[in-house]
This record gives sequence, C-alpha cells and structure tokens, in this order.
Amino acid sequence: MVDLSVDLGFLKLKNPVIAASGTFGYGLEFQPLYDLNLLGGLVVKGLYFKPREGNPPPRLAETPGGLINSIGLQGIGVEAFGREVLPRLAGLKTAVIANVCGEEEEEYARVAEYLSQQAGLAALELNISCPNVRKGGKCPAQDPEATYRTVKRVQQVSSLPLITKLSPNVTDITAVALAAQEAGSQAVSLVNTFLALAIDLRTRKPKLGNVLGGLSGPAIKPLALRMVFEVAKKIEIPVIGLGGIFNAQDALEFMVAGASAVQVGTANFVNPLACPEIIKGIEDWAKSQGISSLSEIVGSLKV
Amino acid sequence: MVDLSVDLGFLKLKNPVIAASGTFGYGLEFQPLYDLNLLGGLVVKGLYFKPREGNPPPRLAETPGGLINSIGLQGIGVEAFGREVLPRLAGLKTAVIANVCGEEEEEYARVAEYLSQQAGLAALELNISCPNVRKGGKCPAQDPEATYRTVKRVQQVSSLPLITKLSPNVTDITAVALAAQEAGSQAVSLVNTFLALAIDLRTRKPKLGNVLGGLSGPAIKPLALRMVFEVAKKIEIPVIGLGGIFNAQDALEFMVAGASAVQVGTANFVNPLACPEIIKGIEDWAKSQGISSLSEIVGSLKV
Amino acid sequence: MFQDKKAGIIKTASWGSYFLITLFAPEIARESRPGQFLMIRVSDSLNPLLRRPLSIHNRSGQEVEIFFQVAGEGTKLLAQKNAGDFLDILGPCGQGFSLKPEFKDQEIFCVGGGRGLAPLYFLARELQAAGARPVIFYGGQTLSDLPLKKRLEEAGWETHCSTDDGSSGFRGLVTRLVEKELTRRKPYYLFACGPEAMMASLAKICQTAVLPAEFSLESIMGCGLGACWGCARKIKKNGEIKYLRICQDGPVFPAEEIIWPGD
Amino acid sequence: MFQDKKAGIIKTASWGSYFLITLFAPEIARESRPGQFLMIRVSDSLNPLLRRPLSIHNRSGQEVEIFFQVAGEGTKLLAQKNAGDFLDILGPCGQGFSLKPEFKDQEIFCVGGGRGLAPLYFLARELQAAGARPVIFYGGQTLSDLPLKKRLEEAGWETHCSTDDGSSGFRGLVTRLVEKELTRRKPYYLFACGPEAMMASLAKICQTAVLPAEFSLESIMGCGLGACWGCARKIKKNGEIKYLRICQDGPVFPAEEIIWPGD
Ligand SMILES: Cc1cc2nc3c(=O)[nH]c(=O)nc-3n(C[C@H](O)[C@H](O)[C@H](O)COP(=O)(O)OP(=O)(O)OC[C@H]3O[C@@H](n4cnc5c(N)ncnc54)[C@H](O)[C@@H]3O)c2cc1C
Ligand SMILES: Cc1cc2nc3c(=O)[nH]c(=O)nc-3n(C[C@H](O)[C@H](O)[C@H](O)COP(=O)(O)OP(=O)(O)OC[C@H]3O[C@@H](n4cnc5c(N)ncnc54)[C@H](O)[C@@H]3O)c2cc1C
Ligand SMILES: Cc1cc2nc3c(=O)[nH]c(=O)nc-3n(C[C@H](O)[C@H](O)[C@H](O)COP(=O)(O)O)c2cc1C
Ligand SMILES: Cc1cc2nc3c(=O)[nH]c(=O)nc-3n(C[C@H](O)[C@H](O)[C@H](O)COP(=O)(O)O)c2cc1C
Ligand code: FES
Ligand code: FES
Repeated sequence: MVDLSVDLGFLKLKNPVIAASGTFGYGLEFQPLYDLNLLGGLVVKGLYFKPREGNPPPRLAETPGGLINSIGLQGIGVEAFGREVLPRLAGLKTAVIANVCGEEEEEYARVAEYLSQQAGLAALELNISCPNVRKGGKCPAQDPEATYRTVKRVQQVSSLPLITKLSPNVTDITAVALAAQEAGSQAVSLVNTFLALAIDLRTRKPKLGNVLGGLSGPAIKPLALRMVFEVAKKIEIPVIGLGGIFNAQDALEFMVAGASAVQVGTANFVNPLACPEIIKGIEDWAKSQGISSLSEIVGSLKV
Repeated sequence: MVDLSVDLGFLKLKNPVIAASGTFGYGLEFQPLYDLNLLGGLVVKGLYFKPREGNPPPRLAETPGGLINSIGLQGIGVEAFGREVLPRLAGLKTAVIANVCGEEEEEYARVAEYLSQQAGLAALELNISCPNVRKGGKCPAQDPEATYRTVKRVQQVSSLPLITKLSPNVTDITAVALAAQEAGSQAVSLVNTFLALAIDLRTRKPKLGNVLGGLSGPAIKPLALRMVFEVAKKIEIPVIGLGGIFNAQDALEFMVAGASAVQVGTANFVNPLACPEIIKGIEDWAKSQGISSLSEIVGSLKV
Repeated sequence: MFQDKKAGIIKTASWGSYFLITLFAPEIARESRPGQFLMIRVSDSLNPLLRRPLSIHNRSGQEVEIFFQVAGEGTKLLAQKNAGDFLDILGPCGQGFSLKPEFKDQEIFCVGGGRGLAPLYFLARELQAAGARPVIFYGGQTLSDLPLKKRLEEAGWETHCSTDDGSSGFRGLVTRLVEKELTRRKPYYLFACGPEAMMASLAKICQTAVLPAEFSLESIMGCGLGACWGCARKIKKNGEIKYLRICQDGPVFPAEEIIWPGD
Repeated sequence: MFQDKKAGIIKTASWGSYFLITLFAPEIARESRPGQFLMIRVSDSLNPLLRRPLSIHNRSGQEVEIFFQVAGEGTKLLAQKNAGDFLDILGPCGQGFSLKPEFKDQEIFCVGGGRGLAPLYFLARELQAAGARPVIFYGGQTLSDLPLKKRLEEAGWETHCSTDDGSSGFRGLVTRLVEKELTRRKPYYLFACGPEAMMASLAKICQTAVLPAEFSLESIMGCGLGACWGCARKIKKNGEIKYLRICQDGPVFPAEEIIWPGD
C-alpha cells in the first residue's frame, strides 16, 4: 500500500492534490461529477469582504497551451459565503481552504478575521498575487515588504493556518517567499497567473474586456516549476506547487522540484476528472517505483 | 504597393522582420535556404570578447508550445567574429546587428568598442538579459540601475546605434526600459527568454545539463505581447518586439501592441522559411487592409 | 451531469460548413432537456485547450445529436471526426428552455438563425410531445445555410424559411419574417437562438407584440460547470443588473432579462 | 539544402515498432550522401515543437527513404502517416560518412544496432557502387528488432546478425560478434551507428584492433542547420576538446575524436 498522505505540519492532507482557487468555484460545482472527498483539498474562489462585480467580458482567451483569464474575482463576498456556502462544505472530508483577497491590507484582515470565526475551514490561502485587480499596477506579492506587511497583519487577526500565494510576475520570487515566511506564513503556494495580453488582429482590440489577464495552463509549467525549485531551496516552510499541472507526471515533477503538495487549476476545465485521475496516477506511479511514502520524493531533484 | 519599410530613426529597415539572436547562427547558416537580403535584418549569435565553451549538454528541452535552451552562449569570441565572419556578412543588403555580451560591464564595453571599429554592422544589440549565464543569479536587465550603468558604459565607447535587449524575468519591465532609454539606448528589444526548468521524472534529473534554461516559443507569446504593450506606452524610443512569433499574424499583433519591428527566433527551427514567409504574410495582410505604410498600425491597439 | 470520455460516433452528415454528429451517450441522452448543451473536447492535444460548447440538437433513445457550423479551429477539428471515432463529452450542461404545462395546445414560435437552429429541433420535438404546436422560423444568408429545412418539414412542423438573398423562402431577415407573421397571428410564446443582432432585434419585436420570449445566448466558456465565471454576461434579474454565468444560469434567459450590446 | 514542405509519401511499411517511409523528394535525393539526415516536421501542431532528425536510409532516383523506430511522441505521430500524406522535410543535413577512393576492393564493416541500421543501408549501397565490399553487422535484442535482415541479404551483402536472446543469428551483443569476426579477418574500415554503449564499446575494440572507424552520433536538435548550437557535444579535434555541433560538424565523427560518456 502506498501512503499518499502528506503532512504540511499545520495540516495533514490525504493526498497531495488540491483543486486550485478560481477554477473550482465555491467547491460544489464538481460534485455532480465525482466525490469531492477523494481530493487532498480544495481551495474556493477568491473572497473579498464585499460582493464584487468582476471584469467586463470577454473574460477568457486561449493561447498556445494556455488560457488567459480576467474574471476579476467576481464573487458573493465573504459574509454570503460564510452564510450560504460554507455550511454546505462543512460536511466534506477533505481540506477546505478559503482564498482570501483584499483591495488593501485591512480588507485582507477583515476577510481573514471573519473566516477564522467560521467552522469548516482547514486553512486560508492569502491571494496577494492576482494580476487582474492590481491597484496602481502592483499586487502585494510583487513586493517583499508589502507581502510581509499583509501576511503579518492577517496573522494578527486569524487563527487559521496561512498559505501565502505568490506571484510569478517578479524578479526574484525567493525574496517574496522569504518575506512571507518571516511574517509567519505556514506555507507558500506558487504560482498564480502570469500577466498576459492577447490581441484580436481583425478588430485590433484586446481579446479580453479588461485588456490584460492572467496566463495559466501547460504553457507556464516550465516557469512555475523553476520557481518552485528556487523557492523550495530557500525556505523552511512547505511549498505548494502549481501552474499547468495536467497529469500525474506533471504533479510528480513539481514534487521532485520541491513541492510538498500541488494544486490543479486550468486542467479542471479541460478534463473535469483531472484531480481524481492525477491522484490515481500518482498512486500507480508510486507503486511502480516501490515508493511507500510520497515525502521521499519531495525535493529529490538530482542537480 | 505596400511600403513595408520601417524607420527606427537610427536605422531604416526594408521590412520589420529581423532574425533573432542565437537562433540564426552567425548569419550565414540559413543562406542555403533563402536569400538573406529578403530580411529586414538579422542579429548574430551573442558575442563575448573571448571564445566561450558554452553549457554542458543536453542544451534543449521541449515543453508544451515552447523550447527551453541553455546554450550558454558558446561562441568564437568577438575577434574571430570580426576576422572570419563579419567580412562574409559585409556584402549583405540587410541590417546586420551584433549581439553584445559580457560577464561584467567592462567586457560589454570591450566587445562594443571592438565591433564599433569594424565595418558592416548596422547596430549593436546589448544582451544584458541572457538567463543562462547570470552571475550571482542576476543579469543586468533584471535591475534598472545595472541596466543604466551598462548601457551608459557601452555608449561611451561605441559609435554604433544601441538596442538594449530586455529580460522578461522582472517585476516591472517598464522601469528597466526607462533606464535603458535614459542611458541613451536608441531602442529596446524585448523579450529574451524566461527562466525555466524541465525535469525528467524517470531519472529525477533536470532535462538540461545546466539545470535551468530559457523558455522561448509560442508558449511565451502572450507574456511578451503584454510586456511590449506596457513598454511601448512608457518610452519614446522604438520597441522591437519578440517572443513566440511564428507567423505574420503574430508579428502584426506585436506591432499593434506597439512594436516598430519584430524579431523571429524559435520559429526559424520549426520552419526555416519562417522569416521570408512572415514578411510575405505581412505584405499580403497590409494589402488586404488597404494599409499603405506599416507605421499606421504600430501601437494601434484600441484599449 | 456526466463526463463520457468515449462517446462513440455512430454517424456523421455534412452540408458544406454544417455538420451533424450522432453520438452514443445513454446517460447524457437520458438526462437532457432542450436548450442544454455539451462541452466537447475537440482534440487530444493542447490546442485548442478548452472544450467547445455545442447544443444538444436531438435526443433519441440512447443517442444525442449535435449540429454545428465550422467557426474556427475547434469546430474544424470536430468536423474531421468520423463514425467509429470517440469524443470526450461533458453534459448535459445548463438550464435549457422552459417547458411550461400551459404550452399545451398553444402555438409556440421557434426562431433559429443559421447554426442557431441547433437547439430548436430538440425543443420542437419536446413541445410537440407536450401537446404544443411548434412553428419554426429558419433563416440564413442563402439556401446552403438551411441544411435542416427538409428535416424540419419531414417532422411535420409548420416551417417558414428565409434567406437574405431570396434563394429559398422569404427574401430578407428572419426577424422580418417573424414580424410579418405576428401581424397575422399571436403565438403563446417564442424561443430563439441565433446571431446576437438577430436576437436583439427579435427582443424588440417581442416586446412590442407583448410576446413572452426566451433566447439562448453564447459566450466563450471555460468550464461549462459554473465554476470559473469565465462565461459571465450582464443579465437583469429582479431589476438588478449583474454578471451571470451563461453556462450555469443560462444559456437560456427570458427576453426581458438580457442586456443587449449597445443597450 | 532544401526545405520541401510537401514531400509526398509514396509508400510506408512497418514491422512492430519499426517503420519505413518512402518519400518523393527529388532535390534532396539528388544531393544526399550516406550518413546525412533529414529534419522532419512530425505534426502541424505546436507539440512536439521541434523537427525530428532521421537519417537518410536509402535513396533511389527521386525518392528517399527513412527507417525509424518509435521512441516517443514525435516518432509515434510520424508512424501514423500514410501513403498520400505529405511531410515537411529539410535536408540533406550534416556531413555524412567519408567515402574514400582507397575503399575500392576493400572490406568495410558496417555495424548497426537496432534503428542504428538506418544510415547503413544507404552507406552499403554507395560503398558497393564504389567497388568496396560492405560487410553488415546487424544487432538487436530479439528477432523482431531485425526487420531489415531480409532486405540486407537480398542486397547480396555479407550480413551477420546477432540478438541478445539468440532468437536470430549470433546470441549476444553485436559488438561481441564484430570482435569475434575481427580475430578472423581484418577489414579496411568500420562504420557504425547505434546505442551509445554499443558504439563506445566498439570504439575500444577498433582501437585495440587498430582499425579506423567512424560513428554516427545522436543528439537532441534544434535547427539541424548549425545555427543554434543546441546539439553540441564534446569532441576532440586536433587534440583540443570542445563542443561541436552534431548536426553540422557531424553527425559522423572519426572514432578517436569522440568523447564517450564516462570517459
Ligand atoms: C451554450 C452554447 C451552445 C452552442 N451551440 C452551438 C451549436 O449547437 N452549434 C454551433 O455551431 N455552435 C454552437 N455554439 C457556438 C460554438 O460553441 C462556437 O462556434 C465554437 O465554440 C467556436 O469554436 P472554434 O474553435 O471553432 O472557433 P474559435 O476559433 O474558438 O472562434 C471562432 C469565433 O467564435 C468565437 N467563439 C469562440 N468560442 C465561442 C463560444 N463558446 N461561443 C460563442 N462564440 C465563440 C470566437 O470569439 C471567434 O470569433 C454554442 C455556443 C454556446 C455558448
Ligand atoms: C542525426 C540523427 C539521425 C537519426 N536517425 C534516426 C533514424 O534514422 N531512425 C531512428 O529511428 N532514429 C533516428 N534518430 C533518433 C531520432 O531522432 C529520435 O528517436 C527521435 O527524435 C525521438 O523523437 P520522439 O519525439 O519520438 O521521442 P521524444 O519523446 O522526443 O524522446 C524519446 C527519447 O529520445 C530522446 N531523444 C529525443 N530527441 C532525440 C534526438 N534528436 N536524438 C536522440 N535522442 C533523442 C529523448 O531524450 C528521449 O529519451 C536520429 C537522431 C539523430 C540525431
Ligand atoms: C479562471 C481562473 C480563475 C482564477 N481565480 C483565482 C482566484 O480567485 N484566486 C487565486 O488565488 N487564483 C486564481 N486563479 C489562479 C489559479 O488558482 C492558478 O494559480 C493558476 O491558474 C495556475 O495554475 P494552472 O495552470 O493549473 O491553472 C484563477 C485561474 C483561472 C484560470
Ligand atoms: C537556442 C537559442 C539561443 C539563443 N541565444 C541568444 C543569444 O545569443 N543572444 C540573445 O540575445 N538571445 C538569444 N536567444 C533568445 C532569442 O533571441 C529570443 O529573445 C527568444 O528566443 C524569444 O524569441 P522566440 O520565442 O521567437 O524564440 C536565444 C534563443 C534560443 C532559442
Ligand atoms: S464556463 Fe465556467 S462558469 Fe461558465
Ligand atoms: S541543431 Fe542547431 S546547431 Fe545543431
């Protein structure tokens, strides 16, 4: 028997596969297709304190091996989430993680504080890296100091373990990861999407209503993998890796690069059964390799 | 008749399509396949002062829609280039541009100075952005100040127009572009490759001998396009756009985003006739749109 | 909701740029309602990456049909499939048209422009089964845009065709044809699917005629499951305008809830 | 050097995982020399992105042949091509084997392991045409790895086969077979292509036997034209070890110039 469970210290997952924020709705949309309890965990769509309208359509554009989105974090707000959605997630036997957003530090704190008082959440993922809603052109994860401040502030008001989600749109992602660690984050997840542009040559207009959006999918995998490798070497807290993971092999590569767990995003659209299939694939691979615990392979890249 | 010529101020090109550095050898390798005089220009492989051995193989790895390379700027050195290669390029009726490299500021200056004294070059492209040879983990183009210093230093010793080639591995590429402009660069070209990692799960080793490499090709196009758009809005000097251009439509999108000319890299491998075909495609498109001069479309994105 | 990774293609038919594919998909067939759609993987490769939404054109027994026009790379790949091939399909997605008990014995207009006819065949069959009288309006630019004309007539439904160039049926827009018909009779309800401009103008016509109507809208889709909010579009619900998901809250909306571009 | 975007496939043949494709490519055929190779686009899509290098297996008139084993995604796609399809090919690339005038009337050993036989068929034909006597050594793991055995014998060349399991010919490695044969006769030259381990061990054998030899090497390739330096590998030229381009400076190198992994 292969033990697929992974221990992040603050959180034990039954397996390393987590559905990524924004690609898995509020957690229940995939329930008609499979038993969500198969998952290592799931991260719900980003939550602001207030409801948000989101960005004007079109909100999606395809690129070679990639998808650009500019949803703009449309959402019901944290109170409606706590009232209407969370009770329905509470019965799940998988780690439910909320994705915490904010226009500025105080909003992050309010969302985190509110969620800390609710039952049913395993952790918070601090989304300081959404490229679609940057105020003044930058999100906190593009600056180690802003990252430090935001994480610190959220720590003060939250009793839940904190995963800080990093942006790839930086010169040195390890500096930001270190700042998150120093501020007390229990883990980091990386990467969020890459800021991107697609143009419709016929109309000479951007393909997205919001002009720019965030690139995800297989196209970004080699970049995300590099960043996970760099960060995992530098920090002590666990790394959750994501970016273009479409199958078990991709997921295992992230673990070999240093990720203790992985998230699966865009793949959920292409293959709604991606998560359970990746879990099964990891198990089969581990068996075939005679690996009894997945922790053996984390960071095992031979360089 | 469509006028395909583009005027960069310091340099007039017969058309906007330039073969990108490192993908076109020392300029002559494609001569058996087509007349190089069809090109708007060509940039030769990166040149250091001394010959360089380059990185250990494997040096290439494919990813979805992309290619990671870690050639490590193997090369014959600038003196051998000036002696043996340049005379053979001198007869070409296309803009021949040299790609100037250096381990530190002084080497850039020596290479540029040497090349300034040779006949046959239309401009220098300052490669301060190669991810494969970063000393201490950073290349000058990852820091506005280092960029400013390097460009300034090269300006002092070079009489040729200078195009500064920018790195996409930064938080804010416009800051670096502004630094290049301030230091007197006549143009910027962007982007160089994105730092990336590919792993062979079977052996748990990196696919490249040098561990990390630079990602190019269609996978990065939406990221490069975004950066070209951001930079072109911010600076006065012309922008040369590149990153994943595979056909005329791609090239035109870069121009609509703000590029005055484009470079074609990885596409040369997939389709050795890529450059002449793109030139033809641009001409056909311009005709079909009733566009008489390409400058009409530069930066014409409707946002 | 089912993901059938190996729905076998039983047969295919084509007319110029229009294609009809019959699939063996018992579970999806069983659950389908008119106006619902499938999310179809058109290629094993990563290009195009996303599934393509296509309406359920017909259901019979364990089979479902899709009817589509080649619009770009994805539909082109789909058009190359043959009997014996398999498709990875997800569905039935979305809410579909409302089939109300009071439709019984009433005349229901079903207006389709080009590929927009796709969901209306299934709809007309179910209307008929429920004792309503579907009246079909089928418009296109020219004769070759009306490949289903014969099929509709064979089904025994009153069918009015229009072409912009007059090569078949009424010469002019299908909206004009509907408008003309409305001066002579008053149906109970109207359903439509087609180009935005057609539906927008139809919405005005219905408003003037005080005719309740529902339209099936399109949008680029990520998941088709209501999870990504990529398909959102402005809709007026209970007097409030907000972005709703075409895939999950639609694709069919009552005429008065839709905000048309340019409104 | 030509890029032929529409080289028509005249016929194909296959034996398990081995495939032979005959292409109509007059210009390339005319210019080809043994040991040179083609860069072949295996798919119109972006995956795999790069062309695949395959040796010119044979040339006859306006036709060239390639012979390959499925190794991964690219060769798998290539294996699916049929007569009547077109391939985008670039070539002839590289320098090929050296054909020296003094080979006339001499015995020349041609040693191929598995798919490594690919360039040797063309080579043997040219050797024969030049009045030399090719002696073929063809090794594989098992009988099914020797699909060209019959073809070689039909060509009338002395052919020695080996399989690891003894299912055909000599039981054991083809290098052992060559070694054995070298105790009985002394050829004038040796050419080889196959797995690295085979060639490395052959290199030692030739050194001991003071037999001049050339080997065809492999490497992942970007351009195939000498432009990218992606295929480089350490080679000793004039006593100096440096990275040379397999595509342009090779793929064939004299035995003594090659630095074997582990050396
Ligand atoms: C609920 C729903 C049901 C549909 N049912 C049918 C049907 O039964 N028959 C049929 O022929 N078509 C139908 N469509 C439209 C069909 O989905 C698109 O034509 C198809 O996705 C285009 O894909 P492509 O790769 O061929 O073209 P692309 O190259 O992706 O695009 C071609 C053009 O279509 C636009 N487009 C892309 N995706 C969509 C989309 N999801 N919806 C609308 N426009 C899009 C693009 O912006 C572009 O202008 C439906 C769409 C929706 C949303
Ligand atoms: C000059 C030259 C001539 C060749 N001639 C022949 C031939 O005539 N017949 C034949 O069957 N094969 C030949 N090969 C090998 C052939 O090119 C590879 O098997 C093929 O490129 C693998 O591509 P793939 O997509 O199927 O596999 P991939 O999935 O790309 O790779 C499968 C395995 O092959 C390795 N590989 C990938 N590309 C190459 C490459 N260019 N060279 C060597 N290994 C590679 C990978 O690292 C991996 O281990 C030749 C190679 C070279 C360099
Ligand atoms: C449609 C869409 C919506 C997303 N919304 C969020 C979000 O609300 N919060 C967040 O932290 N990340 C969001 N992301 C980013 C993903 O969680 C993930 O970081 C990114 O897509 C890279 O992973 P992938 O390549 O597996 O998709 C979104 C991504 C997509 C495609
Ligand atoms: C094999 C290879 C070698 C390269 N060598 C150089 C180089 O010497 N100097 C340089 O400035 N850029 C070099 N580049 C980067 C390209 O010039 C270009 O910036 C990058 O590949 C993005 O463009 P593309 O997607 O069109 O290839 C190289 C790229 C590749 C793929
Ligand atoms: S397509 Fe994902 S929510 Fe509608
Ligand atoms: S493959 Fe490009 S130099 Fe050899």
